[in-house]
Amino acid sequence: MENPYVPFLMRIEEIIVETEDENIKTFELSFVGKADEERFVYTPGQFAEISVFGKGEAPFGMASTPTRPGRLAFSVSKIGVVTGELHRMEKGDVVGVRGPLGNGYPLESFKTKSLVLVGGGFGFSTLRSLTNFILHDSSRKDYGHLTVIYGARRPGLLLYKRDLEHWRERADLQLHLTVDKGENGWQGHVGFVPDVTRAVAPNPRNAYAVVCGPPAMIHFTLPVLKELGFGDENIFLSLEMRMKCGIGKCGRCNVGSKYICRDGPVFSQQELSRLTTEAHMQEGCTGHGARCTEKHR
Amino acid sequence: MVESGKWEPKIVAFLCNWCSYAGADLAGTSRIQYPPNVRIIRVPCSGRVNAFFILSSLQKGVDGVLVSGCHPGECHYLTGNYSARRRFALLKNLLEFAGIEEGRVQFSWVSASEGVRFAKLIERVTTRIKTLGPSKRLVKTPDRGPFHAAVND
Amino acid sequence: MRQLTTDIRSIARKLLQEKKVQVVIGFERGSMPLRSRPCFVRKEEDVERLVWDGFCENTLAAYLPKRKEKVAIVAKGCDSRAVVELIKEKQAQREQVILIGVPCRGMIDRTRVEANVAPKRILQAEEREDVLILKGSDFEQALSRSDLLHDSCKTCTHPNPVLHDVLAGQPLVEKDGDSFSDIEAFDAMTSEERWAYVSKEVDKCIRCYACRNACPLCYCPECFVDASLPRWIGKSTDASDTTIFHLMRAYHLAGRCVSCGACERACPVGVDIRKLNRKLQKDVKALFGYEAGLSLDETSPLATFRPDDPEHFIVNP
Amino acid sequence: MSSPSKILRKVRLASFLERLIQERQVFAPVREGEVILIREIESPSQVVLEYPNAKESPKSVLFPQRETLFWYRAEKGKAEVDIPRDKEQGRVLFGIRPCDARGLLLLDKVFGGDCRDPYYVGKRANTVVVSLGCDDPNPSCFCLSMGGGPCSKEGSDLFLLDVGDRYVAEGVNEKSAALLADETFEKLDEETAALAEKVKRASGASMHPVVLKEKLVEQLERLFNDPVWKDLTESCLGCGICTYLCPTCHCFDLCDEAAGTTGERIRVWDSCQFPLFTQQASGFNPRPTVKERFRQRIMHKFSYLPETQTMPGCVGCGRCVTECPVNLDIREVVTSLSKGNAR
Repeated sequence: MENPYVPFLMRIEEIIVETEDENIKTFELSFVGKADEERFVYTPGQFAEISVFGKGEAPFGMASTPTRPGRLAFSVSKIGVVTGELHRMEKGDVVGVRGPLGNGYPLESFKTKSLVLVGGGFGFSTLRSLTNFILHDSSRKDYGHLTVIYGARRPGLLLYKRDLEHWRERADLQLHLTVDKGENGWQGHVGFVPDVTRAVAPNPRNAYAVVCGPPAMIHFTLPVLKELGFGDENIFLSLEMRMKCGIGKCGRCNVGSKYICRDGPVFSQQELSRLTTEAHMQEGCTGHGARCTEKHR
Repeated sequence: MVESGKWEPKIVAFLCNWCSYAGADLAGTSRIQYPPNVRIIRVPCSGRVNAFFILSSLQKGVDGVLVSGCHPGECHYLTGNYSARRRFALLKNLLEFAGIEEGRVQFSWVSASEGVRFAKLIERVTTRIKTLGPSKRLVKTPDRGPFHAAVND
Repeated sequence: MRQLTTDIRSIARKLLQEKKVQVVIGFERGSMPLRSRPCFVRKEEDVERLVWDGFCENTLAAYLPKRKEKVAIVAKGCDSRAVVELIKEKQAQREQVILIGVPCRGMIDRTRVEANVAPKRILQAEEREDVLILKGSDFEQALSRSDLLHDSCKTCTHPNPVLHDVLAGQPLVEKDGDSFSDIEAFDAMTSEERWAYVSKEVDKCIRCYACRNACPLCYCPECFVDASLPRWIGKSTDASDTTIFHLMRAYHLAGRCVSCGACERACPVGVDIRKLNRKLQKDVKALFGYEAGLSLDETSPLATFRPDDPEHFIVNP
Repeated sequence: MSSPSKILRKVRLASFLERLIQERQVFAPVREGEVILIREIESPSQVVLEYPNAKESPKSVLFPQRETLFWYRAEKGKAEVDIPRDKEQGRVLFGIRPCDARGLLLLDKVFGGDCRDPYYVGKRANTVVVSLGCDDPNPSCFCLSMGGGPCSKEGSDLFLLDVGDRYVAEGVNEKSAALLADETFEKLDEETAALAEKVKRASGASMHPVVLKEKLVEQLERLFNDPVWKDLTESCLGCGICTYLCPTCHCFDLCDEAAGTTGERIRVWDSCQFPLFTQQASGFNPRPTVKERFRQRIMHKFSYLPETQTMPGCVGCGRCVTECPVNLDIREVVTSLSKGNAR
């Protein structure tokens, strides 16, 4: 019987330090087993559980595009036990990977439509995968106008700087970068992502919006998109919940009758509104994102 | 560790940086012989020794734990060893009450000038633990399936 | 018992009327025979829910840490001692808490009652002085109350609240000091026997943490069990990890535990939890002459020291 | 498809169990101290069948509190993984109550489905469930209100009913055929059959219908943000008793235990009542207090599972009612919610 809990092995080929505070690194992994590579067919927006043997597992969205075979890329922010160990690893080290997990972005319904990708901070990795996928020669013609709005706190915290250069030179992509606090030499926007989205005012006709980032950013971006005329069925979100098994069994990421890991992480705003109001908590609107490990009160 | 086939206990010693560690250092520089079974871990003060250090050591298969600090009144931080003394009194009683053999966990005061006394202390602690034999209680014995052989390398 | 119920209700009504407190934490009748449970009364008309009987076994002080509102707690002797410790440890201010003291004749252990009449089903229980009258569909039986008490209540030496703002009922005659004879007997066994006993008890534990969550003095926001940097012990019911959990929880309560017995009453699988706590309680009394929760101005034993503290255990080569 | 009912005399039960123990692992209720638990037995004398219900549910046999998913050895640049194999020798869950058997039904759905859990499904496939009907339910039992019943055969392979000096054995499916073939079973006579019907009818009577469940699912949706939850959960201590003793609770955690270069990934029970269950690395916790966590347990059992698994996540065994240290009674909670008002 197929065992969904046992990871296959991948080797670290390249490590790119993405941010000036060295808190986020992107790991390029290659498949140790050929058979695993053939089986690993994924779409942008899906994620995988990375195993650091002895420390545990953690979920990461694929930052690489499926159009580039043989390699998977994951951006890892150094924040806990597993990520701490990953940041200590070097080229040639081996990790376990389980996946692809989750549903990924609905590429079929995106076809022939314009796309507005709104990303913030660390949540941009799956949007990078989606952008590179769409820009690839084999699929660019299937999609309409592409607008990417990506923000971070400071210029030094923007991920994938090389991609951003390539994208800036592309004519068929409107790139808007923003930072909360500008610095000298910074030409992009200065301001929060929701305000920049309102300024850019992408045309909602025949268009889908995809929002991925910290709950607070989602919470303030959604009303802007609705203001601009994007309907609930045209806005997609990638939700963030604590995950462990990734296959809808362990109960951790259960919101309403859905499991974020298996039925998501990508949901349309329409699907979310049908779930219990707890689903909206995912958009950070609990008001008190309590840093609270209160054991019983 | 077991060269001559005879079991040699592994003992962990938490020595306070200002007195006991200096005492051990003095024993070394004065070429005083004492049993090699002790792995010394330097801590700022005996007051810094968290009960988990002791219990985690026993859990990982260490055969004995020694905690040594400055004599009361000589603590570099003035009261570190005073509060440690109260804690260790209770902890030692609790562990022995729960069934950890008397002598597995020992506490002492050694000052920076007591190199000879440090060596005698280690001598005494090691023989005491040798009489107790390998530590079996509290040890976490993981079953590693086919990789079991590599467990204690 | 009935007089105490009416006393508590009138005190609670007055406190709520005069807006002295926003909530009165007391006991109400449970949903099953032989059960009373905590209840939170905020409105005057709900005061009628408050009752007092031999099954008010929860330690209501567990609801005090981190609570912002002004609160009245119906407090037995052990509850009041727990509140004293909580106030000393800055988990609540004295003026924030109004203690409705209730001298306590000891709470009844329902598993002992049920074992006494098993397999017959108890539908109703009534207390009269020192007798508990049990009624079932086809039987009626009277049992002597004092044999059915919880272990913690049998050795209790402080039935009268040490701290209270108002007292319901009359203070009781207090027995002399707790002899810890059970602890001495256990201490007399060999270390193999003691280890075998502790291992057998720990083997029952399913790590549900009811003992920790029911304990009024276990209020750490992040318990060492949940810590991951470093991860002190494993999350499974492995014997070594679980033994360390119970040892360290008892050790973290040294000089603080008021021996209310809430941990043992909450445990679903009957682990003898208090044996470790009572050993520490005995040692703290013997070594430092301190008993937890008796006075607001006596510093906790591990928060202070004396130059001439005992050091018989120090190895002197 | 179910084989004809037979009789098993109580005097011959020991010899039947003796034979069973030779070829399989037999788990049955045994007394340990004052507590009845489901444990593997070496001899029939250990079995206790006059018992309201075990303290822990038999889910721990198929979904144990600690289970090794795989062992590994990992060094610089290479790693190996190995998966433990389950014992071929089958298991028998003997003498468990109908509510617990029904609990296994829900676990089958959760661990089965499209992405199957090989550990649970593997064990469940070679396990025969022999359930024992209830003739004297506890005051805390409410299986009738949850779609089950003291004589329900759901989730069971062989159903025994105590009719005095013998049991009436009904084979529910072909898995019980091998057991029923044992020579200790005798043909069912008319008189015993009639007696069995009488006992079945009487068994439900003593259990007063407790829980109004009809309009529950819609009420729960509407009441999600209702302040009633604050009052309902204020006394909850946030411990894990209700989820760990529950026959249908199945949430778990995955973690590694390692020493040196070798280690293992284990699965351990977890509870939605614990704060770390949903605590995110950023510090944000969508369910920061006891209110949200208690609500999740009720919503998951009575709203989400009926929608995704077509049966509620509660079989009415009453363990969380009797064992809750503050007597938070799920029947009262569900009843008041389906009426749409506070307790």
